[in-house]
Amino acid sequence: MKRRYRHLSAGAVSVALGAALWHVVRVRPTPSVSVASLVADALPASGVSHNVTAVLLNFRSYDTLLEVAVLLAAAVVALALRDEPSARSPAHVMYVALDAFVWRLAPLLVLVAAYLLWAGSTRPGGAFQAGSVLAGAAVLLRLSGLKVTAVDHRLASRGAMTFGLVMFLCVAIGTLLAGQALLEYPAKWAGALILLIEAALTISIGVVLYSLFDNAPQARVSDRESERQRER
Amino acid sequence: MIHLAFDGLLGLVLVATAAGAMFSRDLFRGVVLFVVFGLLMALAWTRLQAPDLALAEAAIGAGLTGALLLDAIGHLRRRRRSEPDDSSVSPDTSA
Amino acid sequence: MSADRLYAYVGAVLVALALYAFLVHTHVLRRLLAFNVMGGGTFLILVGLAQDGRGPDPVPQALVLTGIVVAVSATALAIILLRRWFATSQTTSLPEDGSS
Amino acid sequence: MSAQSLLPWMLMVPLSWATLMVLLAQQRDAITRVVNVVGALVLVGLSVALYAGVAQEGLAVHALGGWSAPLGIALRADGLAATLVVLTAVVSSACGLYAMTSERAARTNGKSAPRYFWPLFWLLITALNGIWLAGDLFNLYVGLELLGLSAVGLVALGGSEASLSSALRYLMAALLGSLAYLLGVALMYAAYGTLALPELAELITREPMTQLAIALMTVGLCLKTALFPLHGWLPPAHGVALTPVSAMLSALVVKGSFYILFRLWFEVAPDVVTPLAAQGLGILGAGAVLWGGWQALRESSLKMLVAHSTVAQLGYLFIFFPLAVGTGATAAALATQGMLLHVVAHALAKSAMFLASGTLIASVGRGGVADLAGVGRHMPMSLFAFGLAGVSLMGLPPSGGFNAKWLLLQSALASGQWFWLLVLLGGGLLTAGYVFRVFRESFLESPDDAGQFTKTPRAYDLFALTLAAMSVALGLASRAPLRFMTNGLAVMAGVQ
Amino acid sequence: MMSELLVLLAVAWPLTLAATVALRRSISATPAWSWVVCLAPIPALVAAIGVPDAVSVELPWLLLGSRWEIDSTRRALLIAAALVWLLAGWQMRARFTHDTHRTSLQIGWLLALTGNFGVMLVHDVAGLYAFFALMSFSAYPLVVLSRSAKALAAGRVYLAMTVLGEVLILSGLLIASRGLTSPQLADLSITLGDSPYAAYASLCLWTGFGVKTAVVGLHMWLPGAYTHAPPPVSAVLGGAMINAGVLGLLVTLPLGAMSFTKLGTVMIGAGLLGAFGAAVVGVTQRSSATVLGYSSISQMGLLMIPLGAALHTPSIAPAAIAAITLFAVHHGLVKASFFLGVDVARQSNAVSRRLVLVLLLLVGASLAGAPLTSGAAAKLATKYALADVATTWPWLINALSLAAAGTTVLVLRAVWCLSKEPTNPEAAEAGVEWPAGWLLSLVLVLTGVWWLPLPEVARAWPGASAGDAVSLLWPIALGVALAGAAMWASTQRLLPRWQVPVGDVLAPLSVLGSGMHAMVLRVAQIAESFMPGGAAQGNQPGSPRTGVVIAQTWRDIRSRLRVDQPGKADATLRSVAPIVFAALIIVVLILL
Amino acid sequence: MNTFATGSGWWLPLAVLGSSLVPALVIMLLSEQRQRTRTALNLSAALIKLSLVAYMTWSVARGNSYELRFGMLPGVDFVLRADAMAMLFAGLSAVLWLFTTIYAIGYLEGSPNRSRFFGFFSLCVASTMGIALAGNLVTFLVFYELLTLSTYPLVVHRGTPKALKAGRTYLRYTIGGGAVLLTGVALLSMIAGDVSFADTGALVNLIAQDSALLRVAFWLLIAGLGVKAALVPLHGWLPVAMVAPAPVSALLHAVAVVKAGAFGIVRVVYNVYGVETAQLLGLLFPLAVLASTTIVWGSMRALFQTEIKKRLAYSTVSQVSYIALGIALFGPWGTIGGLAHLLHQGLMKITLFFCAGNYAETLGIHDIDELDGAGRRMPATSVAFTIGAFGMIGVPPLAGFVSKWYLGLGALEAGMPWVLGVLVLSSLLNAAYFLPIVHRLWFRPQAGPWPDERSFGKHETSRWLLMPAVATAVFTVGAGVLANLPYSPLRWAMLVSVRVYTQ
Repeated sequence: MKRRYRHLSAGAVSVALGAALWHVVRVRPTPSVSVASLVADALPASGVSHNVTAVLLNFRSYDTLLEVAVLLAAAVVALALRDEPSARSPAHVMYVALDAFVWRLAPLLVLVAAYLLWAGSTRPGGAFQAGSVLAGAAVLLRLSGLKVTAVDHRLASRGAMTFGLVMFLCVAIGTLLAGQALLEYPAKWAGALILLIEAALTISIGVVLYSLFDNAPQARVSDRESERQRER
Repeated sequence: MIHLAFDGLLGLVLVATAAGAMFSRDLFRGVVLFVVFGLLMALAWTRLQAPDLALAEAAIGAGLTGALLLDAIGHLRRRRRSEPDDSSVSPDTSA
Repeated sequence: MSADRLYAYVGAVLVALALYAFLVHTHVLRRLLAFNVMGGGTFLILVGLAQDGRGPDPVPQALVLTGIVVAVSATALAIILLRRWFATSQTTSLPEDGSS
Repeated sequence: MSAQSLLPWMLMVPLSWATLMVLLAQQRDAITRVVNVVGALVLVGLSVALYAGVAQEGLAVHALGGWSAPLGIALRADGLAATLVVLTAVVSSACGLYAMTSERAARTNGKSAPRYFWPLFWLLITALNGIWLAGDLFNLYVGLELLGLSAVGLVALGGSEASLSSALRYLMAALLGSLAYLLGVALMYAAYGTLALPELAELITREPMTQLAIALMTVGLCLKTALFPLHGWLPPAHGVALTPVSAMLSALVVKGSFYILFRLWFEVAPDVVTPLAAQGLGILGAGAVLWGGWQALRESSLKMLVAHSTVAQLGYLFIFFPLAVGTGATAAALATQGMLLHVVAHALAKSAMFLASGTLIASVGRGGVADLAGVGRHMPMSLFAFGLAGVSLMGLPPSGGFNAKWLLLQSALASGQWFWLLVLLGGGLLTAGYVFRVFRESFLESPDDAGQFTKTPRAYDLFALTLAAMSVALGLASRAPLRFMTNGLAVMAGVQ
Repeated sequence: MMSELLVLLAVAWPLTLAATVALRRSISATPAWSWVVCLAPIPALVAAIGVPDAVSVELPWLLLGSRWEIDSTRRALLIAAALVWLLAGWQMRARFTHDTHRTSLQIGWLLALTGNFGVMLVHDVAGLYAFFALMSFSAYPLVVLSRSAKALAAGRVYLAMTVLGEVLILSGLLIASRGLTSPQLADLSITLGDSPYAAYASLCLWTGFGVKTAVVGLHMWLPGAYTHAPPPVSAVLGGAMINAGVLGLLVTLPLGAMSFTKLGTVMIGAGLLGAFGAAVVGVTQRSSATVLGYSSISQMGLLMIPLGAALHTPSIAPAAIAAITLFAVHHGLVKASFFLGVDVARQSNAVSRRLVLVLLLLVGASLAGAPLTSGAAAKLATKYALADVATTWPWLINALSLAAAGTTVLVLRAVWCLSKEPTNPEAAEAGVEWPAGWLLSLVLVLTGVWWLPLPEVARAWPGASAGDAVSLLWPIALGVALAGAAMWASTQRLLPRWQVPVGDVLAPLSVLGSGMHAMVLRVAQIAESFMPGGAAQGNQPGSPRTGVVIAQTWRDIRSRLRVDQPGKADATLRSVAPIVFAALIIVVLILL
Repeated sequence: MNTFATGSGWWLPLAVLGSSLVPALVIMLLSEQRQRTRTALNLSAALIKLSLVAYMTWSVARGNSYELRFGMLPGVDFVLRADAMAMLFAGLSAVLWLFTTIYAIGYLEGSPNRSRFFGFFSLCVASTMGIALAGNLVTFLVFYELLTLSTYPLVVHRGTPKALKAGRTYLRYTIGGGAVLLTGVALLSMIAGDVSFADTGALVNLIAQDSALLRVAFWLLIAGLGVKAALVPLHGWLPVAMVAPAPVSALLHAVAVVKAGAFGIVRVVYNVYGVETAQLLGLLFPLAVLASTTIVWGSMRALFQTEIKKRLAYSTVSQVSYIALGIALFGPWGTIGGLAHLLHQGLMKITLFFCAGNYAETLGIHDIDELDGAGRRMPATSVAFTIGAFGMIGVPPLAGFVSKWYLGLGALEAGMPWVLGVLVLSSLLNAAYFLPIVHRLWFRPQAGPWPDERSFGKHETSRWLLMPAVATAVFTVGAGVLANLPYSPLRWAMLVSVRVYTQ
């Protein structure tokens, strides 16, 4: 009874939302302001030639900064909830068959990541894509049972996780100290600074995304044994 | 025109995979469908002339999220006792 | 109808569908799936509607990129919490308390 | 430094400290402590400087990256934002110092304190300041997410099983809320092609898309503000978290989303929102006041009681809407003043109350209200702080809470909406009910005497008392802060 | 200066003595101190005799502003009062030293005395009221000196009626002072003149002071109090304090200023009723003190007649005032002497008792108004004063004469009872102390009328006609005859041995009041059950439902109307309740 | 409107407030063992306050007034002002506080939680002072509520379930009343703005347009104030609150709480509405009826109580309404009576409570029928009690008589002679419930051993306990006997009454 009620009300809400969205998509007004053209106008001064990257790391770099902070928040929580070493089960082997494939794929992925990072300033690609590819490579390695360095409480891990943010902050504070607005790059240095930030971010994003995977809590050994007994 | 047909088809498939991902009885299948959904989204982004998003979606949305979910599923499924199905109503977020 | 608007429609459908899923499911992973689908739908609406009839717009694309990263962070965080929670409670749904 | 150039520092400082704290996480206690204290001092100092600057110069705008909106993002600080920045600095400093004290106490008792508390703590402040100062809808979204994730993380740090489920529940709500908000942002961008608040405010017109966008954002933000009946996630989250975290969550975090809602309704889209919708929000607020109060009255755990109280107190904030939308200029102005004062007073009082509750629980060793018997004799100061905070929450004079309620009452009278008067008064009575319930238990002289109470650091009481005293002192001098806060708000335009 | 000091000292001296006892209780046991207490009225006496009329002491800081002064009426009454106090004190000396409750006795004595003198000195409203209250309340310890159950019961009634009297006086004074800017008594009748409430004020004042002067209907306290108090106390009650009431009436009622025909008539009626009724009830009594008490009621009834007449016909006021003063002084001295005699008799052995009885008959003769006594002077003065109203009530003077027959019977009855009363064995064995006080009082009673500073009419005797003498004598003769007949009848057992309960109307009132008490209690309970938080505060555990309470109430009242049995509730309260009830009725009557 | 009023001596009201506020905070921080410090602090604070108040009273009598004003809320000022009316109450509180403090020091000797007790005790007095000196309704409300809060810990001080239950009842009433009062004040503020107390009222101009609302506001205010003033049917908390320690009862009944309510009614009628406005609006007559009902009802209930303190409590219910009654009697005499009674009742009732406390502390007596013969054992206490009781009955020359006298005159002047009947009835009832106690004290033999006797050597009880009782008894006598001296309560009430009528 209650369940049906729940489904009904959820359905009603969803249908209403869907219909409303459908309606407004249908009757959408045309905006008077076009930021796209503003971006196009300002692109030359941004230090990069790819507009999305320009928006991400120059025009709206503040968003990106906060976004990196969001990522860091998740990573920190993951780290905080990481199992104690004693409670961690050894890396489990699930997809053994992938092993050989992955072993060859991983270096390739690193290369792809480097390319993406570098390409970001002129064409599609950038720190996020590159970082996630990096992380993906690490995850693949991990899934295939290979030992990848754990992203744990060591300073190195934490350093790697925060590296991008530190860089970003350094640039940001540097601009402030230089008497500019926040993240207002000097015209000459804009491209270089963006690349610097992106490079650092790539590493950090890769590490962080991987850490989110790596730090997911594992079953406790004792739990698992009791589980087995229960299954029998 | 052909583009629009393709777009329409892609839209339909997107909706279908999404529905499958969310409503399939088997969670594992749902996650796999979600990965497919992510890849189709990447395709959609290219159709929307957003290659950056396509890349990101493929790598993050489909790849990483998929991996996370799959790992979690493996973890949970191995440990699952009696999965409380949806009949146990939990109001959680009060939504 | 432009492709952009079409994808916006798709987004609307996805959002509605995902909302329903989010509301009716109690399994946290299913909810996360719904969340991600909803996110996808939202992004489609954002980009689709913004670009509809005006060509590619880097701003919404950048926004979506940020959104994707945020979504993955949130998803990862949720999964971590879920796994921790599961380790102690052995359930994948949230407990019912009398408070709501 | 001028206010304008101070603005980015309000973000850079906490963010830097967050990063620093990640790096310092495994360091010795003393270093962490020194760094944190310095951080708190810097933060408070800068906040006050910003306040002074805004007071002197008026609205401060900082175009980030040198790109002015709508291309870039701007940070904006008017009186309200500056006040909230100071509030954040003060409350979070007190909570931080409390946390530091409790960490130290835990260490000396051989227990471990939660790791990675400090990065999340500073990230939370970053997010809060980001929200107060934001001038861009999407930026607000990112801020909301940062706020939500770091808050969820802090809740999860509680370490207990309940803290995990509460965190998860909180996260689910936060995600849904953010998505609803984001959907609204998407529609707004689609409709107006810009995300900058001032531009939007000028462009905005009443049409379906805008209305849907506002509705979606409102729903999302209400969910995040735990408006009844979407409040289910709040009590467990605020109830089980670490004491200073609970304090910050109840005092500041829920206000973040409410702040956005306020800006949205009264700065961005005053012509889009309807009195009917406002009445709806008001009714839900009334529901929150009564239901939250009732739940608090029945609650058996002390911190949960305080958490339910937050639900109820947030309800007052929503009663503001029907008083300010569609009513006369005077009523709206009064309501705005009342609401803003309530935001501040509640933040101070609730954080004090949580800190005091935490101290009491630490002393008793158990968290039940009924376990407090006899604590009155051993923890008079904590109880006093609790009481002072309670005064403000109950809306008894002299306190910020009273002044807020007074203004809301006046507004209800001025707009002829008697119904809200009853809610305001009824809510006050319920509050008195649960606050004094705690006192009743505490004053009970238990026959089995002493010994069972743990000694707690005296500094605990200092922080709680300071916050509570500020909340009460606000009652004696709220005219100046109010004038400052409301200066330049659109809703006040008819009056000032 | 000296005079002023004396006036103050008349009051201040006994007050100081009272304070001394209160602070140093040990002093009360010393014999020397008993002399000091006994002689406390001396300053007042000296002042009354020595201070000239014109002396006035202004004390603006006292109360609402006070003025003390002695005029002719006051002088007469003050002298009589001081003498009575002095002689009674003399008689009390042994008790002062040896009584178990000597401290409260001494304090009560001194304070009552203070109040009594104060009443006779002050000229302002608040002062009068204050001293009157002081006197009335302070007499309570004297009444209950023996602490016997009966004395305590009588004390309760006394107290309750005193309170009633106080509030009536307060109401009367308030109404009379309406709009009054000066607190002086002399101005009272002036403001009263244009007051719409003048009659109410007078009624209140009459009934208020009437409690003290035992106006019929308000007299129920008197017989009991006189009976159970030690006789010297009864002497001051009936000889001195009663006159404070008389003075109160004289100075507060607008005598001579206004005419209240209705009220005057009522007063005369009440006076006659008291005079004869008390005689009838009195003869059925068995204790000499009770009989004397009824005699006082009777005498005061007589006194009400000229008072009522003066209110009725303002023109006779001066003569009436003089007559009343004389009457009061006479009655005070005689009654005091009688009571002192009773005291002496009770402590005497059989032989000396006969002598005492004979002497008391002499006193009784004065009371009955035998020629050449003060009683005769008083009665004649009254008759002269009433001469002018004889046209309205031609029978009034005869009625007055007839009343003397009743008095005679009462006197004889009192002496008879006294002769039958058992002697106090211890006292009798010890032999009575030389009853100097009483003997002096005898002298005073028999000769005082010739030399005391009394109103001029007192000296009218030598010029009185033979008719007057006859009119004085026949009632006495009638009384003696009646008494003889009654005695004969009683020896033949022709008369029922029936006694009106002491305090007559008190008994039925008590039963009624007890019922009222129960009802009030229940009503209160019912009402409380409707009050918010009522259940939390009631005495009884739980708050019964209204219907149940009402049913209980009815049962309760019925059972109480049948038997007045002491319940669990505070006994004191219960016995006060009937009086409260009586008071309520009176108040309601007044307000109507 | 915004800044500090800088008239000379603006700091005086603040100093009066501070003289108990600061000690309150300091005492609360003192450790339990620092008894000497605490006592010294308490007494010196009381004396400082007394001298400050005395100076101000003297100065106010000469026509000065002190005011402190600053903006508290938009449209609302925080105003402390020492006018004649304020000094009436402030003077009472200052005098009685001294005695109560002394008494409390003796009473609580050796009991736990003294720091808390004295802390809140001082806070309570600070609130009372605030109530006295409040210069407008909102400021009044501030301190009125503060009083509720600071008395609660005192009521539940003993920490027994019974005390806590009483505390709960107390709160239910007072917080509820506070809410109603708040509504009233808010409503009035909406009609009339920030209403400062003025000698002859502030609302006369509004009668024409807003009379209905003004009436509603008036009754809301009275209902809110009536809770503390224990007007029937809002009096239920008072007898229950008797579980508190004796000095607290004394404070509740004589100085702080009930007086705050009564004083509030005074302020509302005279200084907010203005007595003539109130009369025009027809508000006084119902108020008189209400007060009369309370007077009779309280006395009736007192009659049936068997516990000393409960009887006294109901007596308070009755007696405090004399104040309201006096106010409701239009005309200067009624005003004088009511205001004088504000002071007189305080003196008398505090004496009675001190004595009740003495009996309880020295002999363990709580019930009336245990009092038999206590007069011999504790003569000084009993004399004080007797004086208090007779004063309450209204027997001259004690204080109660003076107020009753003026009330009676006022009733006649106001054309309400039935009030005289109420006074008479009440006096009778007062006598009926007080005289039996007095009788038991003095005229009954001791029935058996005292329930719980403590010995104090050759003294009847501790000097700390005895001294205040005797002192207030002396004041009770003095206020009556010397009623006509300058600075007597009566004369001060006259001074005030001159100012509240326009002609």
